[in-house]
Amino acid sequence: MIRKVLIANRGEIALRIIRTCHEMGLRTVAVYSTADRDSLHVRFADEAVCIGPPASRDSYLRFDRILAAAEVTGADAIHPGYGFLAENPDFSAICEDHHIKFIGPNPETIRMMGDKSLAKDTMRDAGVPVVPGSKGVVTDVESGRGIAAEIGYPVIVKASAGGGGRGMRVVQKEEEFARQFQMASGEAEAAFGDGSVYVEKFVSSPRHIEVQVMGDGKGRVIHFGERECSIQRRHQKLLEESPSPVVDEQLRARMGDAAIRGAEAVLYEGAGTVEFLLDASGEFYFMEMNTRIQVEHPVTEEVTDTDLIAAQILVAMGEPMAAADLRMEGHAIECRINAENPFRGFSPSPGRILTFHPPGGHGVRVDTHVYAGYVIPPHYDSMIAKLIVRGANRDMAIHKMLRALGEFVIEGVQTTIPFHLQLLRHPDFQAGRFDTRFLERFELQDPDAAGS
Amino acid sequence: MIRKVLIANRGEIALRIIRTCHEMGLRTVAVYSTADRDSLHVRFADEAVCIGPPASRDSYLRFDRILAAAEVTGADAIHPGYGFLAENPDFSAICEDHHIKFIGPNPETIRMMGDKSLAKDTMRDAGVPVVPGSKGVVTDVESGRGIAAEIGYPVIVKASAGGGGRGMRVVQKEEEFARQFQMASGEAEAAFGDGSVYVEKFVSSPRHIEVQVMGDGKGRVIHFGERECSIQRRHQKLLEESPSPVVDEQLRARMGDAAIRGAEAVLYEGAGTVEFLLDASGEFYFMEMNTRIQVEHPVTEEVTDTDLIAAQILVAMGEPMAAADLRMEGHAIECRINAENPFRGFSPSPGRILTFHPPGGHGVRVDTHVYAGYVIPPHYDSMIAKLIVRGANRDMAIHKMLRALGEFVIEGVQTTIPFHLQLLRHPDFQAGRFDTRFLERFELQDPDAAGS
Amino acid sequence: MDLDRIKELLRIVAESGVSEVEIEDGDLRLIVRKNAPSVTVQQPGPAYPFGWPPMAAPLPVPAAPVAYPAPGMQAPAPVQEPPAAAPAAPAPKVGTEIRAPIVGTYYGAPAPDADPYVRPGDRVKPGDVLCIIEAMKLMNEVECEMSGTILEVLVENSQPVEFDQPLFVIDPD
Amino acid sequence: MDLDRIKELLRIVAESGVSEVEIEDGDLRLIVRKNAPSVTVQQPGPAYPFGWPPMAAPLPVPAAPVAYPAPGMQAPAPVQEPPAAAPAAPAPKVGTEIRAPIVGTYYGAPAPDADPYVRPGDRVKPGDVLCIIEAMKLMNEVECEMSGTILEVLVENSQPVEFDQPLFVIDPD
Repeated sequence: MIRKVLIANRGEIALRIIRTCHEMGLRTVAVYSTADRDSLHVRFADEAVCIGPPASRDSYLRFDRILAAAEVTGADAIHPGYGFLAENPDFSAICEDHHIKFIGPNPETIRMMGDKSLAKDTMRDAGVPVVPGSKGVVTDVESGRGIAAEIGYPVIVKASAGGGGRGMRVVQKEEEFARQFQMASGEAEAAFGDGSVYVEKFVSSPRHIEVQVMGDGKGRVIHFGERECSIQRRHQKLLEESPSPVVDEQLRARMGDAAIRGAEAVLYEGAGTVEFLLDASGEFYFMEMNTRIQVEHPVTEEVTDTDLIAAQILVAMGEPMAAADLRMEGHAIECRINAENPFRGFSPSPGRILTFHPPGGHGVRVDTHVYAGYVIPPHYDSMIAKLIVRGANRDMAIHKMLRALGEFVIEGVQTTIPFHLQLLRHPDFQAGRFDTRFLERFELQDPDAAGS
Repeated sequence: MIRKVLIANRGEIALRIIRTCHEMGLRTVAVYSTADRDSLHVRFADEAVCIGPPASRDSYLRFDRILAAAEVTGADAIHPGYGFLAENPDFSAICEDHHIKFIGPNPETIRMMGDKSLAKDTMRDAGVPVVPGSKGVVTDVESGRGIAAEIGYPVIVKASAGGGGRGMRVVQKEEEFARQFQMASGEAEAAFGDGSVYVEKFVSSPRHIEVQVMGDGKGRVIHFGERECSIQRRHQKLLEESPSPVVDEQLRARMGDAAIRGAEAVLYEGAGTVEFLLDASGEFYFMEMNTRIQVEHPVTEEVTDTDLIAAQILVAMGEPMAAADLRMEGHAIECRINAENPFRGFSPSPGRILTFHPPGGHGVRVDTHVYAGYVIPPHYDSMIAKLIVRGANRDMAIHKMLRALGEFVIEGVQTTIPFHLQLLRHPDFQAGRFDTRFLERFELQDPDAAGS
Repeated sequence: MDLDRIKELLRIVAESGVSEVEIEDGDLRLIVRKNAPSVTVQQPGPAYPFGWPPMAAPLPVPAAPVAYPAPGMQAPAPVQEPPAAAPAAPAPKVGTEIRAPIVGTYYGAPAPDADPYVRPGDRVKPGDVLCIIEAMKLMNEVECEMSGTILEVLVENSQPVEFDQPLFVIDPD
Repeated sequence: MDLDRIKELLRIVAESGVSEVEIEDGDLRLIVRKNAPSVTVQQPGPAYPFGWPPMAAPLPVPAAPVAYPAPGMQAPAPVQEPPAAAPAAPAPKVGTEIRAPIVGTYYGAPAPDADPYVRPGDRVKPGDVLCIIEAMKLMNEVECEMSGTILEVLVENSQPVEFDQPLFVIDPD
């Protein structure tokens, strides 16, 4: 039984978890760095423990300090949120060693899914479609070139340990292969200390569609439908929605089945996300599996009428999952409100929030840890709020989001609100015509530059 | 076709209506008194017209000024909200005369339902259960006493034109009848300029249960289930929920059928509420019909997944209502956050709001027109926000509300938040054991007086 | 620049077919933008919950709001500031404002081709008609309540006026 | 009164069976209240959406939050203010604070029956052990980094301490 949960995170997700814990009658412990003393997750937790200075490596990433905080407060479970230690197999293992329930998968699953080659092999073996490519890592140019010739150009060379676009190169033709291969490997070495790469078919005009799953750790997995996350800037998602405008009942069933097969194969426990690339012909390929709750989980909650954090905790408590049919109703959209200046290359805009007035009313949800007077620390990511709306269909959700964004007043820092307003008014967005490279073509109109 | 809607109201309901209008692509016109220049309904409307000084009788109650505002802005419909002119048959009639669509029933329906005797007769004739009592008004003590003897004591003497508890007297035995009758009639004369009263059976331990209906004006009416509104202080509702903890499927079907019968009998158009008294034995009696949207409509929206304001507008546009089965899911609660001091007899607490931080997250909705820095004018009612939550069942909704109330920060004025926190923790409330007189027995603990 | 000028500007932009207008006038900068063209979104499933029929036409995207200068929440910018305070208007002569007693349409003259009731420089006394405000098909004469000299007429013929809106500036005797 | 005293107080109240404790100390007023007894709500229908089984037990009502003084949002009251600034604590002598380098449980002595490492008035020099902080079953010795005189010991034996929490006040040479 879980009675007290330590949340090993900060910001909106820490507050999100605290809220559900309190609704479930669980006690909560917040941990925080000295830069986060005034954050709402500290204020609203039952107890709060300062664990270190602002730098994440000395606070939110320190196993020992977080576990010591759990010990002194008597917490019997740790929720890692997303980011920080959420996908660190060693942290999951050390929690196990200390008989503190890690709310998430076991270390082996995290490790396996964190290794892209191994994850792909596992999924392929479970019958999940994967992008044709090298089996495992490729260490030399020659064997890489052979594989590329086999699967046909264009191909992509990707760091095994990668993420965020680093160590990732598209090769259009054979002549370029050697040079691009070496650059990808070099970048991977520099960024991750691990130069191993793999080679696979490059999917053009792909959409990023991900399936939310939940497993009981004993081989049963259910899914909660898909999220459309193709609106990305440099691999950073900015807007997500559910359902996807291009996924129909049949495709949803196929993708859901594939996600369940993959997760069942690893006896998946807790919430996870199976990410797919969907090409223009309707074929989809496994990309990777995230073994944690995602930033964008609320859109799934809104259309499936679920509390995914509560579900995570119930699974961690060993509550059995009953069989249930997926029921998605309506359409939900999430806009990430970041303290960034969209007209200056989305450069961070930390500082003090002078005015903060969130939108409200019918179908509007705001998840945020900030308030008027809050100082956004420069040490962490720039997301300050998630604005989620739900409408009867996509069209109505778009209109509701435009209405809600128009009401959202944040003064003192620049935000991505003007970006979202323009995006939501774009005819191609409204028509659902976009892929993961849409934002590369999207031209943001700077109102301050309009007259020049 | 409606293209531009003037909202003849203020506060949260004006903003509520503006939001849905914008989501439907309709233009909006706010009207406001000079006391409401800084209100959000003025800010967020497409156009805003000042119609008079602070006193309602010189601004929000002035037909001519509101219609002139509609004329100069080219509005083709008027939404009256609740209160003010919402149930004024003459205003509905004058809108008709000026070819401006009044979003609500026609003048005859409003007039008929506004006359309690006539409303009751109409409902009785339509087969809706009514409390046994006089047919029509009773003008002299003797005939009143005769009727009372027939239906049996206790009886209640009520003003025909009444409301808010004035002109209303319970008579326990025959000896008291003459005196109480004369006092009720006198109060009615003084308060409403109309001393006519009626006499009916007094229902003890009643619950106030109301059914939300929507009619197309052509004889079709659908219902959206019930709301439990028994938590009242001096006939002022403070907390509402849907479904009622004591209404099961069968009772819901019976009450819904009765409400539909009554509304169909008057060819009801638009949103309306049929209020019933439910006694301890499960019998229910028609009380009155409100021919407008209610303050507490969001709890119905949350459990039936509807936008009732949008539905009102669609009906007003002549869109046909399709047949649909009622589907209620989960449980919703609304707390009215008033600028009142619950520890000083709920005395009004107008003034400047210094800090305003509404709760957010999963299942939480806030409808409000205020913000940090807003000055609550002393001229109007004291409600400053509605906090609505939805949970999978009543227990979870209560916990969610406790969590949300605990996060709600309002500084500068006193509010009803401490009252709601205590109410929601009360064992009888949690068990659903209450009637309309529950708050008379409820003992509020003043924390400032705890140590004295 | 007062609200009514902004309204007028909006109407002109709406009718013009032009998609964007920007005006700079002293310190004030006003940008008016019309909608991006609305697109029909192909969407399966019910258009309206609880058994409502699909909408006949796709919902238009709401118009971009007018960019009023700096609408802070703490101290909201007065949207209907009298023109005297707006930087775009010429500084008015010192005097007393005569404000609209009702909402309606302003007429400065008894008939379209007639001379105006008053012009700047005119002497007025109590009881003199200053203008007409039409509301609900009724012509309401606005009478002067003091003696003095009209310094300025602040509104234009057939312009809508709201309650308390300044109409004239008068230099009282 | 610092956070840790509040924590301790909370623990004591929780274990005591008492439902409410109120403490006044100078300007500070602290009220700790335990739950109203939780009641089983009879509720038809699913207890958890998406096919989850009903909860085994009714959810307890969360405890009333501790009444920290005046938690304004604009400038949140520092909940973990060092005791030096709290009105309840006696005004400390001027000096330098030595703060906890890690989270854990504080021990002022090497063993339960041993003398404390330092007492107020003791002279210390760099390298002297001041206390032990236990974290994850490891005893971490906290060494002094300066020479001086201990003025005050701010925490009690086996009390949890957090990062940056003041442990001692020292008067450096």
